[in-house]
Amino acid sequence: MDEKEVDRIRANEDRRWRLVNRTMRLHGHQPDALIETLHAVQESFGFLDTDSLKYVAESLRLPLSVVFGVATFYHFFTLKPPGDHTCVVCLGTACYIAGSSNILKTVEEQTGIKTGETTPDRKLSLLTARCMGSCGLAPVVVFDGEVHGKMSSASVLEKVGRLMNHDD
Amino acid sequence: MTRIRVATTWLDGCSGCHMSFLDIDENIIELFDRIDLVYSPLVDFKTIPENIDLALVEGAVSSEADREELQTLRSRSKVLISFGDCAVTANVPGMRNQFGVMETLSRSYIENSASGQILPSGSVPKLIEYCRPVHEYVAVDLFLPGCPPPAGVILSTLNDFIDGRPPVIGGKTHFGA
Amino acid sequence: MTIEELQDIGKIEKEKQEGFKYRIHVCVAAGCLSSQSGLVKESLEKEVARRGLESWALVKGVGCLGLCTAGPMVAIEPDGLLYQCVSVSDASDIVEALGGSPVNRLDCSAHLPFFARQRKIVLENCGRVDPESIEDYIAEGGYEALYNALRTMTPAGVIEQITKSGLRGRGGAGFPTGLKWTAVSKAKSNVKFVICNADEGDPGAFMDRSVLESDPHRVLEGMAIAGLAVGANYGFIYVRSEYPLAVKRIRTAIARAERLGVLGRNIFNTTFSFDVTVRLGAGAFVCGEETALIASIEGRRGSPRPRPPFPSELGLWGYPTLINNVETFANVPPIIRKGGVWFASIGTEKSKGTKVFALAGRVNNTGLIEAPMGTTLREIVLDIGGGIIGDGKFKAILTGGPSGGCIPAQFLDMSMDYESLAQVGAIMGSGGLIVMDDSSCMVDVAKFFIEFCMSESCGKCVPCRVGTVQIHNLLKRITEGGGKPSDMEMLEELCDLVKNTSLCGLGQTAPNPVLSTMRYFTDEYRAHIEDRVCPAGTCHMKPTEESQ
Amino acid sequence: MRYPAFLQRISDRADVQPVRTLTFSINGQVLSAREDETILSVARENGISIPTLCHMDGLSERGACRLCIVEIKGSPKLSPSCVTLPRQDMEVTTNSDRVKNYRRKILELLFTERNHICSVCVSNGHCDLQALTTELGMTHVHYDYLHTRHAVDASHERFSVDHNRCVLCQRCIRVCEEIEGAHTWDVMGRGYLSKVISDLNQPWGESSTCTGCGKCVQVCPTGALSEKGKSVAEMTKRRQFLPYLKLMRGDESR
Repeated sequence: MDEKEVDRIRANEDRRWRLVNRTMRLHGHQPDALIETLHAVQESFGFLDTDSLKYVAESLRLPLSVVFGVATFYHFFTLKPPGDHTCVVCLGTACYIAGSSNILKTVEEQTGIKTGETTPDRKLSLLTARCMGSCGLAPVVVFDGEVHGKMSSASVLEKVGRLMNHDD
Repeated sequence: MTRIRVATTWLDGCSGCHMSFLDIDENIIELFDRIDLVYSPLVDFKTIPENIDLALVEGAVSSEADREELQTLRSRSKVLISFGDCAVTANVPGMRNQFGVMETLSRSYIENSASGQILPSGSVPKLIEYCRPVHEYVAVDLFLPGCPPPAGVILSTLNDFIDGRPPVIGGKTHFGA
Repeated sequence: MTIEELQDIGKIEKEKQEGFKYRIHVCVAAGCLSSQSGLVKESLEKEVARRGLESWALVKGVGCLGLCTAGPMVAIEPDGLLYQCVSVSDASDIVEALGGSPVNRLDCSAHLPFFARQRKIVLENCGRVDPESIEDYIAEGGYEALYNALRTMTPAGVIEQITKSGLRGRGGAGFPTGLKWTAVSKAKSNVKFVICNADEGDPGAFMDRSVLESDPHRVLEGMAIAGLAVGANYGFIYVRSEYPLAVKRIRTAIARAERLGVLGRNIFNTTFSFDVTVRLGAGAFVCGEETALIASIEGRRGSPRPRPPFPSELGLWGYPTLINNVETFANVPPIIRKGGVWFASIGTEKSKGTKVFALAGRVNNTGLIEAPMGTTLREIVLDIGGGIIGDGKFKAILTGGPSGGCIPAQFLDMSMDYESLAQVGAIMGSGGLIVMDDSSCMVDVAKFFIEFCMSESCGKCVPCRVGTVQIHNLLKRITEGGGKPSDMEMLEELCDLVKNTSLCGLGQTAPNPVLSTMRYFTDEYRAHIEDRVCPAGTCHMKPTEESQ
Repeated sequence: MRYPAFLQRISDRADVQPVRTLTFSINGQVLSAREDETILSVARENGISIPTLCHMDGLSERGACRLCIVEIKGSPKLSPSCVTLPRQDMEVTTNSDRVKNYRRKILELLFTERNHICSVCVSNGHCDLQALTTELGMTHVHYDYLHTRHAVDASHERFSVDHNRCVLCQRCIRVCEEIEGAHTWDVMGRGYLSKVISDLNQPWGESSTCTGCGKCVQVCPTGALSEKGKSVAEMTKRRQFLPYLKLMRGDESR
């Protein structure tokens, strides 16, 4: 990424870039701001694309490989654009004991996609989580950031169906 | 002196270990005064006999045929030596494991083939899913790594065995050449 | 600010609240929020307003009331009534019933033992104070401990109380907190740090989450006291990004505390300053390990490094650093307020105080509980937990998550303390308790945990990176009906290797669930391997082509 | 950015006492050492061999391969000698059956992880991993091979990287960062999915940061990094430059 490109993004008035730039500025563009900045990028754009990784590396004066290494170490970050809706099946212990792996299997069968994938029409991304801390409500499924407790395969499928038809 | 009954075989390998065996040169004359080669690709016996004292197995297990041969040999041998890297680690034949059988075969027989372009069938043993070292199927008494194990080590190991000494391999041969 | 001013804030808040004849407490912690308690609160407010009772009844959002399974929960003060599974449509009846007879259909008294058997220190404010109001916290005596520590005690005196209390790290290993604080206080450096580990990675645990969501100021106060004691002026709270509500509440709490002058520059007009910054985790269990956590705060990959040197000597950016977990810090203000001796009077000989547990799995009452150390497993599962769901039979309880062990029924009368748990091959861990009944296959559970550790391994050291994969493959094979008789021995060998040679705690404890299930449920393993049968009916046994 | 070697950081700190000397024993042999020397370096100075893989003189320590573990009397835990400092009267054992068995098993695990086929490797005969099998008496691998699939990247003009032979020791990453200062290499992912990458996981040949110095190739313990044009057993590595470079750069903290 050349300087011009960096300057262009830095001066970008886009609200999304402003959040990213603000995060870096608050941390004095120190290298330890990397994870916080990647959070900001993901919050703004939904995922981490190559250009934003380059821009962050340049701005925080970090090697490209370090930025990529960090971005792929933490499972919260994704390098792939998500679909319009997300469905996160919790596979924490309490949910697992309560049968969440079966829920996941049903959703995979129904949508034809595997964990970490997005449907071809880009409407739904299927993900798993390692515990949402809502174990009292196991099994838990998160639709578009909203936690739903005591789910069953049927209730999840119904919700997935509605999301994919966009009438929700 | 009773001559000990030795069997050798090569499963999925290149026969290089047997070649290395033959590289003991003139020592072979003295050695064969002390052993009977009762089964081997080097001699013309078609079936595996009973009461084998020592079996040398070269090559990895790649097919059902390999597996049967190995298991029969094991059941009829007192001592079995995993002979050379293919037997010990699956080595080069095992390099197909990361690709799977179909991908490996189609690469060789279809993509890179100028003519024919058909997969082998019938006349050759069917490959099993993974090519594995000998000890994953049968108990092994001694491992002789090396690609191939040097002739001297083969000779000294056999002599140790004949003389009833525990063979010492340490440092004399290693993986690779 | 003086102590009088602080107490005034509390007094005013208290009087304000007591001015209402009734206070309706609605749980707004994550568990109940996901059962729509936010809407319940809104409708209660509307209902109160519709009836023109605004000056008579107060609707207040509070932290976790504990019984997550029965959420949304609503408590009526001062009557001490508790309603469960409240929905929006119940609002009218609840307000109607104020001062009259309670709404019977929402009655929660069946769960009474759940509340009666607990003793709350860490959670004393949970379900009572509004987590977004610092005044409410102060009304309950909040920040007095910090004031006293600053004005009437020396740093050494603070550490002495912590040492006397016998408090041990609540993150899992149970290292004596006093010793840790002493080490950091003795380290020579002008710059030191305090880190609060809120990276609650154990799947099946939500203690830290609930504390942060319900009573964030308690944690801040504990951290500030720690900062004072060890000579640190900067604090970090490392929170999982999966806990957005906890992050929001702790951020709000920091801002309010700074504005009031009980955090930040010149706390209580003294020369002591203590700044707290929130840092977000990003989904890595290994970052619960202190050196990995430090690496993550520094913006790097969360790989642990060998210890020693310990963080108390060489921590964040190379400076001496104190790391304790949320619950440990939450215990600090009451210890300073009531004294180490008081705290030491609770619990067992070597495990003092109480422990917060997240009770989940196949029990009737799932939720957040706090019990004195030494409470028996039986009391926790059968009394507090209300027994097993349906006609299921208790089979085992899992403590310590992926680093812990499965405790079978024969140990139900065991006392829950650090030593007893270690004796049966489990650990206290951070406090996640998962109850299992006959429907759970122990081999499958072992596989679940090793799969977790395998994918959470940072990959730095060989035994953990490869060993966990090997263990997982063996268990996978066994649960698919392809187990070999030699597999048990191989499992033991691999577990021993990974346990003894891994670099950090993740690898060193990863084999625990496998080892403890093999120890107590050998027959179940045998059934899978020899008979190709899963007694619990969980595993789909399909003999593979290569199972010889 | 530099991630200082954590052991160096102690001596970077001005408020730490000057170095003292102490005596301790390795395998019953009483030795004297500076308190900031590692057990490994004292052992090697005294001709006591301890196997290592991720350690390399001139690079920071990682304590990750776990092959250099030793027993310390009174401690139930095994300690990596490359990052453990001796204390007065410490009794270290480097060659008990217990540690020897663990080392061999760890080495076996490494062999199961990727596809280490010595016989057809450029580094055959000059490979640290291969040499370790002899040193640790590993004649076969009694764990299952994992049969993982890895790519070969030959996009660089002069070098190539075969991830099948990588042991994730990170020597390449450290030499590139600490000596060359380019930090072209790092690790992506985690656990068994870890992989050494250049820049943003790009083909090496397209890396904008690689200077082409080849230091990574020289320090690689196996045939994972090699010079192009080298056939089986032809890849020998030169490493003498490392301590000198480190000295000349003024990085040597002592």
